[in-house]
Amino acid sequence: MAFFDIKGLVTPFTALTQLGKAPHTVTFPYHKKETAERYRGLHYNNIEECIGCGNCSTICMNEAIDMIHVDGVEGGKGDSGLRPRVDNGRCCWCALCVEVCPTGSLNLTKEYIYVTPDADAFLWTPGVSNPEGKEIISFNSSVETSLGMYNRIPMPELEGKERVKSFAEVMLYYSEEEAREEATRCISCGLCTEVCPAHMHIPEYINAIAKGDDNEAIKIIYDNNPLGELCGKVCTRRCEDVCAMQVRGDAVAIRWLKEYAVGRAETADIIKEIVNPEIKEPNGFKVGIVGAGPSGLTAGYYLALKGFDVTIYEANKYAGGMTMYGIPKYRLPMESLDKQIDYMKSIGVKIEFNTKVGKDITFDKIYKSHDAVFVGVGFQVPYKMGIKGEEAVGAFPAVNMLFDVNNGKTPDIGNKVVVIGGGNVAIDGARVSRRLGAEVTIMYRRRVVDMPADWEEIEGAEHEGVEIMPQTIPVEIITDENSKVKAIKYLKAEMVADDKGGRPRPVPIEGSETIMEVSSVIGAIGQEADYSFFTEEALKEIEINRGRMVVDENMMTGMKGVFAGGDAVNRTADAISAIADGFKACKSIEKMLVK
Amino acid sequence: MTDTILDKEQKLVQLLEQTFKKLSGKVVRQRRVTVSVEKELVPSVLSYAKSQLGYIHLSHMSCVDWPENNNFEIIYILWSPADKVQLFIKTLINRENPEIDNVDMIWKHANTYEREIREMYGIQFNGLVGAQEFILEDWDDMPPMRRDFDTVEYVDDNYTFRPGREDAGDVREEIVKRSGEDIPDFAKKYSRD
Amino acid sequence: MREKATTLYLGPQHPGITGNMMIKLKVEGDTVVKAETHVGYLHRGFEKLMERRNWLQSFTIVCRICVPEPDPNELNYSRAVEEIEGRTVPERAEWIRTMMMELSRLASYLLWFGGQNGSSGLYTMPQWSVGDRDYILDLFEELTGGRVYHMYIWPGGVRRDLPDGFADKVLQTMDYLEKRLKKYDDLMFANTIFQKRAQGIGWIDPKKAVEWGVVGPPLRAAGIKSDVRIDDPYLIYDKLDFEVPTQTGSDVWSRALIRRFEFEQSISMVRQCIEKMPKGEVYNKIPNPMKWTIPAGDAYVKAESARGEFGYYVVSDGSDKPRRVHVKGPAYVHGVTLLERILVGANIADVSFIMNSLGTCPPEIER
Amino acid sequence: MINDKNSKKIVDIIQDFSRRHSLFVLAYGTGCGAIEIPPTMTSRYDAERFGIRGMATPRQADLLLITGYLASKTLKRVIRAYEQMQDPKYVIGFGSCTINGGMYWDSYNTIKILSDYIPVDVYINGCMPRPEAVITGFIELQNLIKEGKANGAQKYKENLEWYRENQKKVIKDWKMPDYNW
Repeated sequence: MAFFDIKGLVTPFTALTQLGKAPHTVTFPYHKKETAERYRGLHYNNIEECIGCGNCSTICMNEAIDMIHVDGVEGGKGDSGLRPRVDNGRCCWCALCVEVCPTGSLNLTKEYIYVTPDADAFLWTPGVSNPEGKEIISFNSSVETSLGMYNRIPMPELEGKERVKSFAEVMLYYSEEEAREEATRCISCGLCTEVCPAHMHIPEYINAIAKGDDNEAIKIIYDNNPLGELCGKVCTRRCEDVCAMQVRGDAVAIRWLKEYAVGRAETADIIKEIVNPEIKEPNGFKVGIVGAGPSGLTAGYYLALKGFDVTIYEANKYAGGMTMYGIPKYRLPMESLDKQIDYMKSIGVKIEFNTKVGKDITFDKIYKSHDAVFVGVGFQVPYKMGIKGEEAVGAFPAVNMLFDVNNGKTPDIGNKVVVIGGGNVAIDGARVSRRLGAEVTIMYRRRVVDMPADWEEIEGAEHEGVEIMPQTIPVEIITDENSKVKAIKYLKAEMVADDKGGRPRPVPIEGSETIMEVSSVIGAIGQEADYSFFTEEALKEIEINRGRMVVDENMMTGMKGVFAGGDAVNRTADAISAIADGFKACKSIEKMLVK
Repeated sequence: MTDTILDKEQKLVQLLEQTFKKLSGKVVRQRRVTVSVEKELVPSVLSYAKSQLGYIHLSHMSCVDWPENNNFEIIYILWSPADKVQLFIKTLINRENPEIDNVDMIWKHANTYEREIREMYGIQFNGLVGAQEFILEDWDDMPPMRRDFDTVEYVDDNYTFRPGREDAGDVREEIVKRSGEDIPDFAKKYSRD
Repeated sequence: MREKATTLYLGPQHPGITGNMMIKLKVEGDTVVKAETHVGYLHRGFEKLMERRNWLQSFTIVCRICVPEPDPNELNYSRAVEEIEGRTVPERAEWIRTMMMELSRLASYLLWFGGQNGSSGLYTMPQWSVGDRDYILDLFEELTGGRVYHMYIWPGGVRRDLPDGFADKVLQTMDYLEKRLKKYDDLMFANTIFQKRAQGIGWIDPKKAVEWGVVGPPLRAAGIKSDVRIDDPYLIYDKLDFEVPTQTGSDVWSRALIRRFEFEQSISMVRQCIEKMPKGEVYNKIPNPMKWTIPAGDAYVKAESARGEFGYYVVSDGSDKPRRVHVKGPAYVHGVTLLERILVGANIADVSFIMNSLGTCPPEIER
Repeated sequence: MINDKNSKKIVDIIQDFSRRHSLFVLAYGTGCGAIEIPPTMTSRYDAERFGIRGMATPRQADLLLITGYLASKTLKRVIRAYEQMQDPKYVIGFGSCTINGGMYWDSYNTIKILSDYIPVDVYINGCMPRPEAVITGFIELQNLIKEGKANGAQKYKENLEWYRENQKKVIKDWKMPDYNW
């Protein structure tokens, strides 16, 4: 081998051949070598895209990232108003913060030189300290590469064809495994709790589910919502609209996880055993509640826990209010509600059924015999459609039909139904009609995207074969000689941008009149409350503004000791707001009477 | 995995169990066998494995602290170049007065491991030669690798951090402040830390 | 007449010492009669820190354990976690990992060439080899986003796929390095001065080598064909065509030759990886890292780093954080007991030379 | 010596010029950052262009690079080395760890704020800093020397008590002379 040669003394001198060659030196700072496309340099955060979820701060094991207030960032729904600040005296440029950023606003840039004699200058607010960083973003994350779990675990549900055959529940709900996996997706930022009217402890119970502590999850849910299962099935879940994951993917299925958790407790006894609430000694105060809807039940439950003597007066045979009578059973089965109400009874809530205030008992009597009264009457009286022929046989409001169907009756709707409206009630009416065997068309004035109903509901309706006719304005119901509905006349509409910047409004297209033969017309354009049960003296003190009772910040009406909540007070008209009202009223009543 | 593939692993377990009465072993997977022995037996099992079974290479030696069971687990990982099997020999020693026999006459480099474990866990190796101080210098606290040694507490006591970061907020607290939510104590352990 | 023994402290601040450690020498004349290594100057308590970090957070810290060669750390940690959890890795990721490992071996050898010659006074060699190593670091930067700390191999696969045109750049660099290797031969391996300097010193008794825990190039230089890549194949090494060179000298010179021949093998392996790499996914996504738990269990995984068997012993107790991560670097056995042994009888001037030949890397001794 | 103001200034200018173009770095790799020093010093980035090169002993070195974290055991040796260095002497803190603990912020064995123990003239941020950043740091130091602001050593002498107190908090067994210039 050449290695042991005498040549060995000569060959090293071949290094001299390098003499004439140009050096490969990077002559920094005169010439800068471009850094790589995915170089991990200083942070850049797009302040507008960032929602302040703080996930970057959580993943950082160096505790280099603080969430701070930044000038010009206010925060609001789905935005905590905080922005990350990196302590470069801690950062190790591992870019895990980039990998877990749910919005993709946090990135690393190609810039890396940060030299100064001042050690306190290493606090770096990405995006504020380096607005120019936007141009030199290098290490970023996409939905594919990010560690965020952007895809929701699909919810098993019945086939559209199967569904219309019966009132069986459509959603089959998560299995344990699916729920655990879905719960794992949550990054526990808590942005959702702000928009939840009841401010439920969402990250906490989801985390409990993820860890397999279902009972703890149930306990956390019952902390400020005694109707967890109801919410799990029919909540309008505004929380999911602001979920950090929905910025780039699907929101965490908060509602279904809640339904999973509370669904573990199969009977009222089990709920009681798990929640094991602390029931205080009776304090001698009596509270009367008008209406066993969500707000009344909630107020009743928490008041009972605090030792009040609670009686709820309910006009109908069952408790639950609109959730009992206005929501079809394929969404909220009777047993589920019964279970929750049985549980409430078991901790001492008394409910007087078939007792309509104003008829069976006067409001005055309730007011006088109780220390405080909570009014949670809700909206039951449907609005009139205000079109010709509305009084015809076969034209009726959706809530009435839902009430009948939920009471076990089968209304005669014929084989071709038109539902007017675009809210959840309209969809319910349509899907119930489908189950009764009719062809269904929904007429809505605006576009499908404008429909206030949940997208899942709309999708569900479409799967079941409901036809949706957007931008359609009904003008007249045509009747036959027996004043029975025969056809409906409607106009097509076009959307015109609103000058004042509001949402576009529909304007009828002239000459687009069409007539469609139908057997029934179901109106679902909203409801209002019935205040006839109030005595005149009460009405003098209780202010009613545009159909709603006016309450102060303690949920108290103008009449001392009379509190109100639910649909008859707030504008959002959903179960969770009613529950929140009930909870709040309970606290106020306690404050007024006990403290 | 069929049984034939695990032949040599099972044979090893059998052989060891026959030789040492108080030894239980199991085949974890292909090429990996774990046996548990009492600490008195460790030197004899190790030298038997080395001289008779061909496990001539000590890959690793480690210690795990299990305060909930009040013991330390010492692990010897042997490797046989002929069999190509990893043999884990595990033994438990009491946490109160931890001591175990030194094995550095079987493998010289066990000395390094034992000095480290002695320093980091406070386990005495009977007959171990070597300076008491190995990695740490003038250490006056509990051996740092024990689970009950809290490094953050130690850092807070002995070092300072640069000021200027006190204005940091917490997202959950910020939201709670704005919404007026009241998180019960039993739920707090599920909050993000 | 017997000369009086003097105590000589070599390090921790000494230009010839690789890394920050100290050797307390007892010398008679300029012959070492007793050596005692003192480590701990770089102890950061990684294993304690990892008990506080969750499974993903720990991944960013492991590469800091050995600075000249961070990739085996990332690989071993990831493989240990995968083994306990039972997570599979896409095939393409396995190929990319193998390529990373071989590139890192090349970078490490280049640094070693520089260090070995730097400690013997041949200063041209570090200028060349460390300068050339930078081209590999450029590749790393392109692929991972970092020059030194790549944080690229993580549980479940690798972080990103190869960027466009990366394969060509790798092949170009390999061609360049192959060309340069000839120059290194001229300057270093064929250099009579280096040969004379390296032959016969730092001798390890081949009969005792296994018992002393010797691994990697020093063990192969002692004539024992031992390499984790063939003994316990991991990644896709069983699909690659390569040889494990052995020597019989068991001295510094043999160790240098082993590295030189392995350098060629690694170049060829990187080329094979580029050629045969299948298409497909590179990452089997882990769940939300903050809620990621690993079932209880333990695993010892090992990989052949540029300096020998690199082992990770990882224990999970079923929670979201590791119970115990214990790292065994090759320098852990080489740098303490072995070094103390083979320095006896050496010349003072050869101490750092011998130390270098074992690839002593203090940060992985004390972690 | 020369008392005339103008000529003193010229001497200073010449002195500073020589100082900043012959920064000899003490070859002491105290932490991970040491791995980017060889590339900086060798052919690819070639810091010798700026008169920067390694020096074997503290007594001949002008510049102490603290390349990252310092274990408390190393701190003792670093102080020793720093105090042995002859004036003028400068310190560069290298990487996050020297500023606020870096990724070892919760480690029981590393110091968190380097400037509590020895004065630091320039910080280079990064984990670890690239050779370009290292060179930028050197240039920054040269500028500071030019402006006369690199007076860490002066500060150390003036506030020795304070530094000692901090040092002794970490170094439990202080077996060193009180000051070894």
